[in-house]
Amino acid sequence: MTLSVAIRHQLPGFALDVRFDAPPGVTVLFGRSGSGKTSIVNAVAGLLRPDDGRVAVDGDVLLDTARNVWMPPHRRRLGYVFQEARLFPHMTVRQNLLYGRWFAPRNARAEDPDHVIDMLGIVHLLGRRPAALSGGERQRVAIGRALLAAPRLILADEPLAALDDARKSEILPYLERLRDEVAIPILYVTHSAAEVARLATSVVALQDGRVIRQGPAAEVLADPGVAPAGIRAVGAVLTAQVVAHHADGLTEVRAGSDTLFLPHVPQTAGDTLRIRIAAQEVILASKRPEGLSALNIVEGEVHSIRPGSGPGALVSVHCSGGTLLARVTQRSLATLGLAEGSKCFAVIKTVAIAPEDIGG
Amino acid sequence: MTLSVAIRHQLPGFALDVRFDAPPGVTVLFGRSGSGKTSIVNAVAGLLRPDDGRVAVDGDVLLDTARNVWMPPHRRRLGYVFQEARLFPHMTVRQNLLYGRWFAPRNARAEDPDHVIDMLGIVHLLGRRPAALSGGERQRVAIGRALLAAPRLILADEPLAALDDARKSEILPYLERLRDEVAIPILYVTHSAAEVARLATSVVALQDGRVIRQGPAAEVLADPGVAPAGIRAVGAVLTAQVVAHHADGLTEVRAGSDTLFLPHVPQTAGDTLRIRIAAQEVILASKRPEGLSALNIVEGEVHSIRPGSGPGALVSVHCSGGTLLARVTQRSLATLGLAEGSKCFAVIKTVAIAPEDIGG
Amino acid sequence: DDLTVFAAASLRNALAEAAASFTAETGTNVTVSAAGSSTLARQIEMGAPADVFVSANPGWMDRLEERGRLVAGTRRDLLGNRLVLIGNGASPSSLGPDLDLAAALGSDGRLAMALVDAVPAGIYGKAALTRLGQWENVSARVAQTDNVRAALALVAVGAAPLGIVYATDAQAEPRVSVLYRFAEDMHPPIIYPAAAIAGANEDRARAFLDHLHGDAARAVFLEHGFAPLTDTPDG
Amino acid sequence: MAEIDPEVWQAVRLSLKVAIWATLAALPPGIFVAYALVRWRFPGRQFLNGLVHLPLILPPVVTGYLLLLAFGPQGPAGRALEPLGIVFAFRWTGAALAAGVMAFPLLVRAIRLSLEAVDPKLEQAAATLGASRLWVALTVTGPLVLPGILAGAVLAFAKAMGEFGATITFVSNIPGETQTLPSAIYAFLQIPGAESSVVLLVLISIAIAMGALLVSELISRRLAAWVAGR
Amino acid sequence: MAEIDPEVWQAVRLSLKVAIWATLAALPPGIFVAYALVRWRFPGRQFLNGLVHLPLILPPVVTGYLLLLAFGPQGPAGRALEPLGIVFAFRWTGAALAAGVMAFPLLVRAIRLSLEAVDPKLEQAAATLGASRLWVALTVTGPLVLPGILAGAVLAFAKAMGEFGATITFVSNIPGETQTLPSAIYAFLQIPGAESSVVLLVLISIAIAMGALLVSELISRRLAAWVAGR
Ligand SMILES: Nc1ncnc2c1ncn2[C@@H]1O[C@H](COP(=O)(O)OP(=O)(O)OP(=O)(O)O)[C@@H](O)[C@H]1O
Ligand SMILES: Nc1ncnc2c1ncn2[C@@H]1O[C@H](COP(=O)(O)OP(=O)(O)OP(=O)(O)O)[C@@H](O)[C@H]1O
Ligand code: MOO
Ligand SMILES: [Mg+2]
Ligand SMILES: [Mg+2]
Repeated sequence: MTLSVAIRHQLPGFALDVRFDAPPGVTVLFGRSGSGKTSIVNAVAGLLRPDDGRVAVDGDVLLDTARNVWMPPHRRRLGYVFQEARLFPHMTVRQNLLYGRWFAPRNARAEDPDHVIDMLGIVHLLGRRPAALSGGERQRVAIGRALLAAPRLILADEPLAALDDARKSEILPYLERLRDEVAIPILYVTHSAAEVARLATSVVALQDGRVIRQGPAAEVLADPGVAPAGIRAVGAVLTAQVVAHHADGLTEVRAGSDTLFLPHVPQTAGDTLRIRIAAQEVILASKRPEGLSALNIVEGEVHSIRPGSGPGALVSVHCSGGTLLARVTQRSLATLGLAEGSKCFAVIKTVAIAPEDIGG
Repeated sequence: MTLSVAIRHQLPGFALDVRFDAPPGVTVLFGRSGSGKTSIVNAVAGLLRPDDGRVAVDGDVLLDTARNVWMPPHRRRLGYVFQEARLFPHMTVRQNLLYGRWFAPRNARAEDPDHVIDMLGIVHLLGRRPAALSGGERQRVAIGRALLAAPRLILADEPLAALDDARKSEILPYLERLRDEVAIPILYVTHSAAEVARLATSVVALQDGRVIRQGPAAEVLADPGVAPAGIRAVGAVLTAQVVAHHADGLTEVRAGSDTLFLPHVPQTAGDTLRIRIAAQEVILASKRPEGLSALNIVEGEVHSIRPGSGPGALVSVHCSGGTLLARVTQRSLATLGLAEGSKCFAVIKTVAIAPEDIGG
Repeated sequence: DDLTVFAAASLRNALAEAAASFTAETGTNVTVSAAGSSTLARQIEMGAPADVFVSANPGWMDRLEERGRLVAGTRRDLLGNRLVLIGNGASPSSLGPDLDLAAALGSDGRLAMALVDAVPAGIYGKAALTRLGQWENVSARVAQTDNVRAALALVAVGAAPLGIVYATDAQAEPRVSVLYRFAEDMHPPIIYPAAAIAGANEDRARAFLDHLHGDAARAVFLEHGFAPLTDTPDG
Repeated sequence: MAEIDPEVWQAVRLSLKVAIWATLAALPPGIFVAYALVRWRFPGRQFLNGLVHLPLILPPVVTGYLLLLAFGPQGPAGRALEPLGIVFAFRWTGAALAAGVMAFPLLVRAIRLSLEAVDPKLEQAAATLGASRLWVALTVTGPLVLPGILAGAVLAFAKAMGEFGATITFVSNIPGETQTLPSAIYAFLQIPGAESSVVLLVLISIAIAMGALLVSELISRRLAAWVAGR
Repeated sequence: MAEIDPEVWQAVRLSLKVAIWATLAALPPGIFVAYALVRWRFPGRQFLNGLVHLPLILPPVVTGYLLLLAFGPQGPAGRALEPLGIVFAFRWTGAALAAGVMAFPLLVRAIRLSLEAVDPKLEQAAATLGASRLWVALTVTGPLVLPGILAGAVLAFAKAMGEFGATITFVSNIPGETQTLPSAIYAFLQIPGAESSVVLLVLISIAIAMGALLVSELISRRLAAWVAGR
């Protein structure tokens, strides 16, 4: 299923004008505060009626101002995790969670409530009212409520912003599973580069109500021109295959002809992984380094060097498993004598590949 | 000024029992969702009346249940940035921002509104009502409102959670300035290790309503036992002095007898910096590596090795500028033959030291 | 089966007693609905299930008669009443026929009366005062109430020094004293006519009317201060 | 104190019956009209709003008279309903109708105020979860306006207990059928020497209404806490 | 249609004056009492609540009679206020007092409902910014309950325009001083054949009240939008 969105809407002091397609998987809306992310999500949900536009899920038209089509929100069958939880204050957590199920079609593919409740760590809260929850607890219930509505489209507006890292890393695999097992589009707003890298199938970068860049996650993230992401978000996504799990807790994967070691991942041998390697975590060397604690050393060729406005430069390195990005100082490049076409080695720390940067 | 907090409070299903002192500077409350952070902040603000406890700012007792002292919130003179913005819906952004000034004592040290508005990037929003703001915009106005109330104590509950990195890095230096220039305690709730490292003077780590660790930031962050922080938050904080700014955009600093290069920092030569170096971003080598793009190579001695539950181990390395932490795989340690007492070299990428990890 | 009597509010208790003796005699239950005559008349006009109507003034009965709601030949004047000037303790003990009401009211006293153009007691009072040549002097000082009992209350609680009410009202209120009894010829006769209403129970209604004109009922009315009239049925 | 007339107890029972039925019967249309006034934009909205307020603006006697004209045995509504077995004229049902009509504006206003305070964001959230407008109204809006409905019902009950002018004008003052407490009080007020009965009836009125108020306050506190989830 | 008597215009002017003053004068105590009932816990709270509702529960005539007992020339309040130059008996001020008292429960309920809907979190936020309870009430709570105050004022005005029983019992019917529209209407209703005058006066009443309603709806819509910041 593909979600296609084309919206034009004028607010006093803000104009939204976007057009993009969200393929199955997670499409991340990325952009600075006030760039129009929530507005887009609201338009898809039917909570904002744009001046002009068309929103469709495959053949199913949710909105088409030209043909005067507008499907009311309750028939769109979405799971919307709002930026502010919006729980029903008069219902218990359990009632909130199960609310959407009343209205879901009988035959809809539904998540297992127990499983979702468990994953979100809210089992002890089921009997409480939202007023007696902490900020993060509220947000988790909101996520659960949306997931359990058996939606055919998930909209999530910074769903994990209020959560701690540990909680995030319990929820992220679940979202990945949703993305991969269920071919429904997920429109996901986040400021976190790690979430983008880990979840995004495609990325739509916004600025002042306009799309400045869109495309598959790997491409967009490798583009240093995507200013709103912030320099730290730049990184490459390698696709790799699990080779084996080792006794010392490392997983061996193969990306092209290169072997990499990662902290243990749950996937089994043969599975395909997406690994985000942030540009700033790659060290380049002119000759194969020895005696280093970094286990992953990949040979490649410098493809391009883009000097930044500061002391750094972004170097893209073609290696057998794909293209890696490395941010190094211009001073180092000069010292090492690296230029386009140079042969080089990229050093990647195993532990620098965070669990949230590896996705199934 | 020091804030001292001792609170015991029972909620159905949750018991809060904490005691800590917050010295001038930023005290970060750190802990998983639902661990009691907001409850503590509310008790300090006077919005939660604990069953038992004492809260004092230096000699000024805000609460003392033993002596039946309770100062009403409006006389506590706090700037509270709430987890949910809580802007006044019937006032414009400008009126919201200036609300606290009406009540501030004439002689109170007040921030300059124009400066704060500028820093928060909300000048174009001044005439709007909160209902016409995006989530992040709302949060920024809430920060401004608290800052402009001329408070003698700042309480900030995840103030930057809804903001993008770029916006964060505009606000963080401002908070640092506040921390350093004005000797008021700031109680700061965050899940972000980067914010902790950058801002925290001291850290109070919470779990299930209890303090599990508290102390100066450098100490607590270097403690791998601080589970709630998540493994990725572990890192060491080095104190260094600015030596010079180089033409290529790098700043040279000295930590003990070691020289490090950082991306340009605004401080001038002679100033003292705090640099957080995340353990996972340090590579260890058994002999001085050569031909690497990493500019910073520091000699040291392995002080301790703590194997983790996974494939990694946390190695603390004494070097002349302080203690560094490195997370490496146990496999690498074996390969390199590193053990307690070994001499080693720590490799730190210049660009891996993010702007938000360097604070004045 | 039963009989419903619509009666001017001030007759409620007296009629209830008279009805009790009727019930004792005939076994017919009587229900008395007491309200303002105008209200009751309009309701009867609109088809209220009344069998007998006792009005506090002839005007409303006339109207029902015009509209053919009465059983022809049953209308009879049942009771009379007297109009009196009352005061409370603070008022002069009595006034002669040459009374000067304006002076008696003092500088800012009010004369309590029922609505002088709408409610019978007020209409009679205004007529009497006009006859006595006093109306011009006091018309601006009159506090008009929606019914005569409210005028009585104004005097009783001392809000107004003087008032004009029925003798029956004055008799029941210990806090007021009668200062002057208006001669009966100073105003149109105060008459409470009674009649049977066209409908299902005409025979029983006639019987009840006869009962009201009978001796037992007369005694009851006298006891309550009314003056039973001894007219013969008209027509 | 005067001996308590059986008629007094009859009036008490009748008043309670009338007030309870008036309140209950006014609730559904009151909720509907309040909802329509707040949530729908339709031609005649202002007219409906005015109509609802009419019983407040007009002297009660006029309202009663208009009811008599419409629902009396000769009135168009009265004649239309009679074949259906629905008769208001000079019945306790008519007293309830009069009380309900008089209480209606109070009920509608209270519900309107509560409705206007419901956060539309919660209703939106329910809609995205698949709830149709009706379901949103039943499961979200409804429970959230319950305190307003209760407040309106209390006002309506109190008003219905105290209603006099419209009732006596519309259905007269027939003991056991339409003689409510206020009508009885009025009747006693007209009778020379019946003051003690008036005092008794007034005290009974106050006692009943205060009891209802107290209960309603208790419920309302719980309800508010429940709705706010505290 | 009957020619329009100058007395009619007098009654119209007087009714307007009485209703406006009743509403204005009832507002401050209404706001205060609503605030006290919602926000304070004090002994006698339920008693105050009952007292406020009393005019609704009692037949208006009884309320008027009680006012007469208290504020009449011989009443304790009347005597106490007289030296201060405050006289209610037989004055338009008394009509306003009666109307205000009768409208009071409506006013208080409306404000209470709005007050209960104000998010205490906003008040807390104001307190942390240094606003004392009074300032919070003035700058946050107050503006947020404005729609409720307006709704209450509209109800009160409508009620004051229609009030009859208490007014005529307390201050009687003195043309030009206390003869309000409802009193005039009542008087005409007592006269056989005066229906056309009744119709005229009723139409005037309705016109005035509808005008006020319309204006209030407009203001209220703006106010609600303003308060919600939309
Ligand atoms: N009224 C209440 N009744 C019962 N438990 C409550 C109540 N309010 C809060 N709690 C519980 O108290 C605990 C602490 O809440 P608090 O809001 O302080 O958490 P927090 O650390 O701020 O979490 P978060 O990061 O999610 O905002 C939570 O487990 C919450 O469920
Ligand atoms: N009612 C309104 N009137 C005028 N401008 C509005 C209104 N609502 C939103 N805006 C503006 O529209 C822009 C987009 O808002 P939106 O909520 O979509 O931003 P966002 O990308 O979700 O931001 P954030 O990350 O801060 O939540 C913002 O600049 C906001 O100020
Ligand atoms: O890390 Mo560098 O990349 O020292 O220049
Ligand atoms: Mg947003
Ligand atoms: Mg919290």
